[in-house]
Amino acid sequence: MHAEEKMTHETWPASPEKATLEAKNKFLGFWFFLGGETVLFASLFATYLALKDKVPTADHVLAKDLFEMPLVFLMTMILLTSSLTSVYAMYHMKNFNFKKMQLWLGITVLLGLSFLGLEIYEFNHYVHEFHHTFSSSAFGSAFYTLVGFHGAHVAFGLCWIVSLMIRNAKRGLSLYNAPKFYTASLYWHYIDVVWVFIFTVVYLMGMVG
Amino acid sequence: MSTNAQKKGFGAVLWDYLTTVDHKKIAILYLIAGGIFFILGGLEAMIIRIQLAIPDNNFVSAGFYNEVLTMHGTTMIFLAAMPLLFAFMNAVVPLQIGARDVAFPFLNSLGFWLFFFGGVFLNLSWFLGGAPDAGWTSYASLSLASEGHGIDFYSLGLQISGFGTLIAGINFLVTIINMRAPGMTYMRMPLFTWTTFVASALILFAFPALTVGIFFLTFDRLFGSNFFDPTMGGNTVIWEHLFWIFGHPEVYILILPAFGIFSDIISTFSRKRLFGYSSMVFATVLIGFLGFMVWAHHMFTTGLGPIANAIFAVATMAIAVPTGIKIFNWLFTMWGGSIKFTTPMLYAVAFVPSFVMGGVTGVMLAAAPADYQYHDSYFVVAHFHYVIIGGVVLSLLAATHFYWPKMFGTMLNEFLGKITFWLFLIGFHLTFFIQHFLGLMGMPRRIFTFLPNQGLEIGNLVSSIGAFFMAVATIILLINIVITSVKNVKVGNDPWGDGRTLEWAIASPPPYYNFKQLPLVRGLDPYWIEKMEGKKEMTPAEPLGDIHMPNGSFIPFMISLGLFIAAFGAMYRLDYGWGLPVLIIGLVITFGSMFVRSIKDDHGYHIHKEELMDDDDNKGVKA
Amino acid sequence: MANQQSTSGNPRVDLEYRRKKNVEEMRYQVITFALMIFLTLIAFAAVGFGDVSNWFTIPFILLLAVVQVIFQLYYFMHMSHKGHEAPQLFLYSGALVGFLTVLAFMTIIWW
Amino acid sequence: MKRLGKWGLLPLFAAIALLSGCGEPFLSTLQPAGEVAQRQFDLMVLSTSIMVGVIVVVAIIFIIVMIRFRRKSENEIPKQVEGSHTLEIIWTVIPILLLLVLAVPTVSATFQLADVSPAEEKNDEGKTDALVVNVRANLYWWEFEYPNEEILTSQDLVVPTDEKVYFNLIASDVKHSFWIPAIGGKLDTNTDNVNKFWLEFDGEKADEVGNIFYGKCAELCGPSHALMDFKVKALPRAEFDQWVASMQAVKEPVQAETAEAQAGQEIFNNSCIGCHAVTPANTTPEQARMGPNLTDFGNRTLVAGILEHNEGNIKTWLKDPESIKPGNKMTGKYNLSDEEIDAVTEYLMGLKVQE
Ligand code: HEA
Ligand code: HEA
Ligand code: HEC
Ligand code: CUA
Ligand SMILES: [Cu+2]
Repeated sequence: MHAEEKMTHETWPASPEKATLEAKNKFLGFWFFLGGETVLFASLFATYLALKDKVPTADHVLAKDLFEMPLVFLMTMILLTSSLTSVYAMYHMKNFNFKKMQLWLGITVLLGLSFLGLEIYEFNHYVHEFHHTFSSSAFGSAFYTLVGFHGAHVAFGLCWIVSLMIRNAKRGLSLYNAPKFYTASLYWHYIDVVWVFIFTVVYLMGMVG
Repeated sequence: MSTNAQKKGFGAVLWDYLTTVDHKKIAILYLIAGGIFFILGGLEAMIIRIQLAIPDNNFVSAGFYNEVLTMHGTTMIFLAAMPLLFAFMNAVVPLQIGARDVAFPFLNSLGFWLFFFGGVFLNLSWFLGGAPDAGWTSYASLSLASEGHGIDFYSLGLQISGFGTLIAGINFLVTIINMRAPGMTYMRMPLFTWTTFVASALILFAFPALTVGIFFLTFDRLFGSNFFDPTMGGNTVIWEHLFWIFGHPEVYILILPAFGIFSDIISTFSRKRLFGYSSMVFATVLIGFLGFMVWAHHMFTTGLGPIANAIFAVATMAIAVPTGIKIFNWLFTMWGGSIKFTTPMLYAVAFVPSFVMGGVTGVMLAAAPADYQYHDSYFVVAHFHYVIIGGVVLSLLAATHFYWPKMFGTMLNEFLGKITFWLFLIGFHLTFFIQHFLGLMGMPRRIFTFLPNQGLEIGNLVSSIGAFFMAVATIILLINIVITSVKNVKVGNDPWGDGRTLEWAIASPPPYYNFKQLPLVRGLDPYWIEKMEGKKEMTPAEPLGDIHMPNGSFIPFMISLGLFIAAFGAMYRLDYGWGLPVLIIGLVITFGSMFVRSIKDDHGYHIHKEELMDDDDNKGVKA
Repeated sequence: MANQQSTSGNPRVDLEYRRKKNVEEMRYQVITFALMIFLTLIAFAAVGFGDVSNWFTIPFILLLAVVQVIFQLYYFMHMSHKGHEAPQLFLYSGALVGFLTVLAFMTIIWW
Repeated sequence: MKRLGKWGLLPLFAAIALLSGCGEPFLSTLQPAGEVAQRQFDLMVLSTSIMVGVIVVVAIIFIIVMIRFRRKSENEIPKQVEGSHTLEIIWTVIPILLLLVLAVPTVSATFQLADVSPAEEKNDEGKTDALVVNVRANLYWWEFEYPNEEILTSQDLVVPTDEKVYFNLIASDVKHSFWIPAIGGKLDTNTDNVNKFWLEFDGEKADEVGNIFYGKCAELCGPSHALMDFKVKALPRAEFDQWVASMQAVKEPVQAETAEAQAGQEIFNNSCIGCHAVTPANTTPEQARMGPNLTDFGNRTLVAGILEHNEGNIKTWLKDPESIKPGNKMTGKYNLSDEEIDAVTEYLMGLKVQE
């Protein structure tokens, strides 16, 4: 099967994300990349745990003074939902329904954006209310690095999905771009996976002390 | 796009190499760049040995010595040994598994250029205010205290080239999983392919830890974070852990491919299949696995406590078992074989006892309480040069001779090759054997000079003399290369006559599309099998058809260049106003190029059947 | 599962079959989602309302996180499908290395 | 080609050399002069013997192979052997056994050498019965504080022989590592935390080397890392107690006697006292202890850790410390004429708590 070929419902394969050799390679390579990312985030988590509440003087805020449950809960719900919406998008991709796929991807992007917005609000809040900054303590550095790395992944994921949507808006699905959509959605889920650990390890465990 | 056009002229060749995505050309790029860095690192080693030849020497100053020492270690590990291994992996592995190309030709080229620009960036430090001077391990308290921009060159340079390595690793993993020719099952893969596979997996899991560590270091120095600053709650031991979580697997990333190269050479020139093939594979995987659980043996004296030290000591010792399996399997591959002492085989043969000597001192180091004495002494220097030079460098020299005909279509001179071998080997043992004793006699490592009357004079002198032998050997190798290239006598598919694996079933150098028809693999050592049945070439596994080829691209160069520029901006941001704009411009170039890549369709092109039929096997790309 | 190429020669039948499979899979995914939300709620509740000791809460919410992530991986990221052997191997290896890192940082960096 | 095999035997000679001891006795790990070094040496001997055994086995097989299996004719095709389970098992099990032999003493010694409990047990006065020394490593000098005795000295560590001495180690600027090769393996001085271990100094061995052992910094710490040496004076307990008593007796800076020395003291009090204390009390805060304590400087074995202790060298040091120890923290912090240096030297030579 050539990647450029125009497809129909009938010719569209069951697993468009790995129908060509290039697609198979991309699929596998991307998973391996995620394996590496796991170590990357684990290192960041490990550092965060080692440096949690490590501040130079007693007047610095600690994790238990910092985090607020409602905001984190909202962010979590948004991100989890966006995971579902991107699954919907892939469902439509497999059914060769380009319009619906774009629609659900669009919703995913909106959810992602609102997550990012909340995160920016959150950081801003910490900086101005608590003087908890990247440079104020080792705790600050570790916190912003871990959560910020995740945030940067969200931002990158959004750019990626948006550019895919725009680039292919006129062209519809093909075996050339299906793997791209698929890997982008894998990436998006992976961001969600990381967030599950962030809200558990950073926020919830931070609140219990 | 004309596929067979043989371009001429220097500019055209240069452009060809700047944009190439062909694994064989990328291999040559790695070989050249890695070779240059090896000579650079070697020159730095010579400076070290000259300075230490006599006590109280002042050939170089203390500060400069630390720069030389740091750059020697960093260059050799990151910019010489690893890229040179990548050179041979690129040149050989796709052929060994009967693939058209690697899985991601574009990323392959990106990986190279990232490494290259990272390396160039690191070395520019010599001209821009001083090189890094905190050792290749760059322990945090010292690397934060170090003045000037040396350490910034280290952190940014390694970050860039580290991305390149990571990409190369993923590429090999996918290539080996997805691109094998029909019949090439996992348990029929040559050992070099297997070790490449495992080493790539180690890269995938080890480099992220380095990425994170270096990120912290960069940000502590340039962007005001406090990861390693104890007065702000930070902790320098974090750096030590992250560095060694990467660093220990790194040494296996170096040695495993070397093991693979030797496995292939030994079985080739013994004319015997590898003894205990499946246990060799198993041992490789086990070494890779255990390699992640032992990092703290570099930190026995950090004060981790007896429990941690005891656990890591025992875990470390365990690695001797799979390595021993390999050693004995090599010996028994030769046992009952028909050994021909070609230059590559000489290296392989010399490797076995040399590496065992280095390996067993490793196990001695693993005995934690004894390591309190060895640590940071010349005993450790002796250990790791024994394993690295006795293992990795010998394998690189062996592979240079072994695969030269496959990469360039012409044989290196055997006589000169043997001279290189003997000089290098004698020099190597002369230099490093005595260092064990220097260490035991109380000589710490990383000292720019030593005082007289402490019993260290003779040992150091002997060691320095040995280094000159290695330098002469290297120079003879270079002469050999020049002579050979000038003569340029072409050779056939299987110039050694004893080739066993698929790469010897194809022209030297192979045509740019590799196998015209994918070969059918019928067992371990497929080419040997066919030869034993009296055939000259492989049975094809498919009818002749169009071949899909990737387009060349200049984008990898641009992505890497952008990061290179951005690194300058990041570094000088605090000193000069132009820093920040340059940082941004660099990032724009990088991300812009990535964006172009992702929106511009690149479907490659096809070589048509007819063209292939005209193309006789000898007409490959000119190297 | 949905990834399997059906052997039936007729593309129409094949298509129907695949559609059905896809719908079925979607149902699993919605269930997964519901479960994830549920687990998240429990985790937040355990921290928000529980007067339970940390010795219980922390392992408990970590366990919930792990379960939730496994759902994500297996259903949302299709790791349950065949053809994911290599991804599984590499993801778990990464997780193992990551786990060792975290363990080390929590035990031998205590000062 | 036969020569190849001989390398295998080199370590055997090495082992012999090792057992007979080599290197200078005040510096070499091969001539242990204390319990810790002795245990480590024993472990080294054990592991070396195992390793030499391994190398010999490999070498023997290797030599046989090299001799017997060279290619005799271009046409010979050897039998293609797949492997052998028996052999595989042998060379898996035997190394495991050898490693167990090594692992057991390794683990036991690891715990034994890390046992610092006597240094944690405080008596009624809030002090320890065991002798404790707090070591503070600085770019490029060492400070030794005796918390129980409430005194402090620099560069020359003074310890009693034949008893366990407990060390608390920390660094004030960058990481260093505290190593007295003949006495026992090293421990890093971190910037983040205090590391603890113990050493024991053998009286007889100390006697043989004139009671002086050499110590080194074993972690790269900057340009003068190579020169960050120190000396250990290992004295019998009685002499050690005397030294402590005479140190404790110095409450005020000792008054210089000769006229020139008095002039020197004057200058010293103006230019140097900010960094160098000349009283041994450990009450000054750490941040204020910027240079080595000079109370007992007249009795030092070396100047700045590396130069022989004589007037000429003190003058050279004071004139241009940078030429002696690049990157040291004293360079450029004062301005003295040659005459002033002579006077200060005279004064410094007189700084002795004991004759
Ligand atoms: C290619 C690189 C390479 C390789 C392969 C190895 C292999 C090993 N290394 Fe080495 N090592 C380094 C490169 C390498 N090392 C470097 C660069 C450093 C210093 C870094 C720095 O500080 O700058 C270092 C430092 C280092 C240390 C820290 C020392 C210190 O700083 O205090 C330790 C401690 O345990 C160690 C142990 C080992 C062990 C146990 C092996 C084992 O894998 C060896 C196994 C092999 C054998 C044992 C031989 C064959 C086996 C048999 C014949 C079977 C029978 C054997 C027995 C029963 C013993 N190494
Ligand atoms: C791949 C890794 C590798 C390799 C190959 C080498 C190769 C060599 N190394 Fe080193 N080395 C390290 C990795 C390596 N090293 C590391 C990681 C460290 C630790 C650094 C640290 O502590 O931070 C180290 C440290 C180190 C030290 C300890 C320094 C100290 O602690 O103070 C010494 C001292 O003898 C040394 C020597 C040598 C020598 C003599 C060689 C020789 O084998 C080199 C041989 C090569 C040549 C001699 C080529 C020279 C070529 C020419 C001269 C030809 C010139 C011709 C033209 C220009 C046309 N190395
Ligand atoms: C900024 C602080 C500073 C000042 C001022 C200073 N020194 Fe020093 N001095 C040091 C440091 C730090 C060292 C240790 C140098 C080293 O070994 O790296 C040292 C070492 C010495 C030593 C060697 C000590 C030994 O134990 O071997 C002598 C002697 C000495 N200083 C004398 C003086 C005199 C005399 C003056 C004044 C004229 C002076 N110093 C001024 C910081 C200072
Ligand atoms: Cu202090 Cu080296
Ligand atoms: Cu290691």
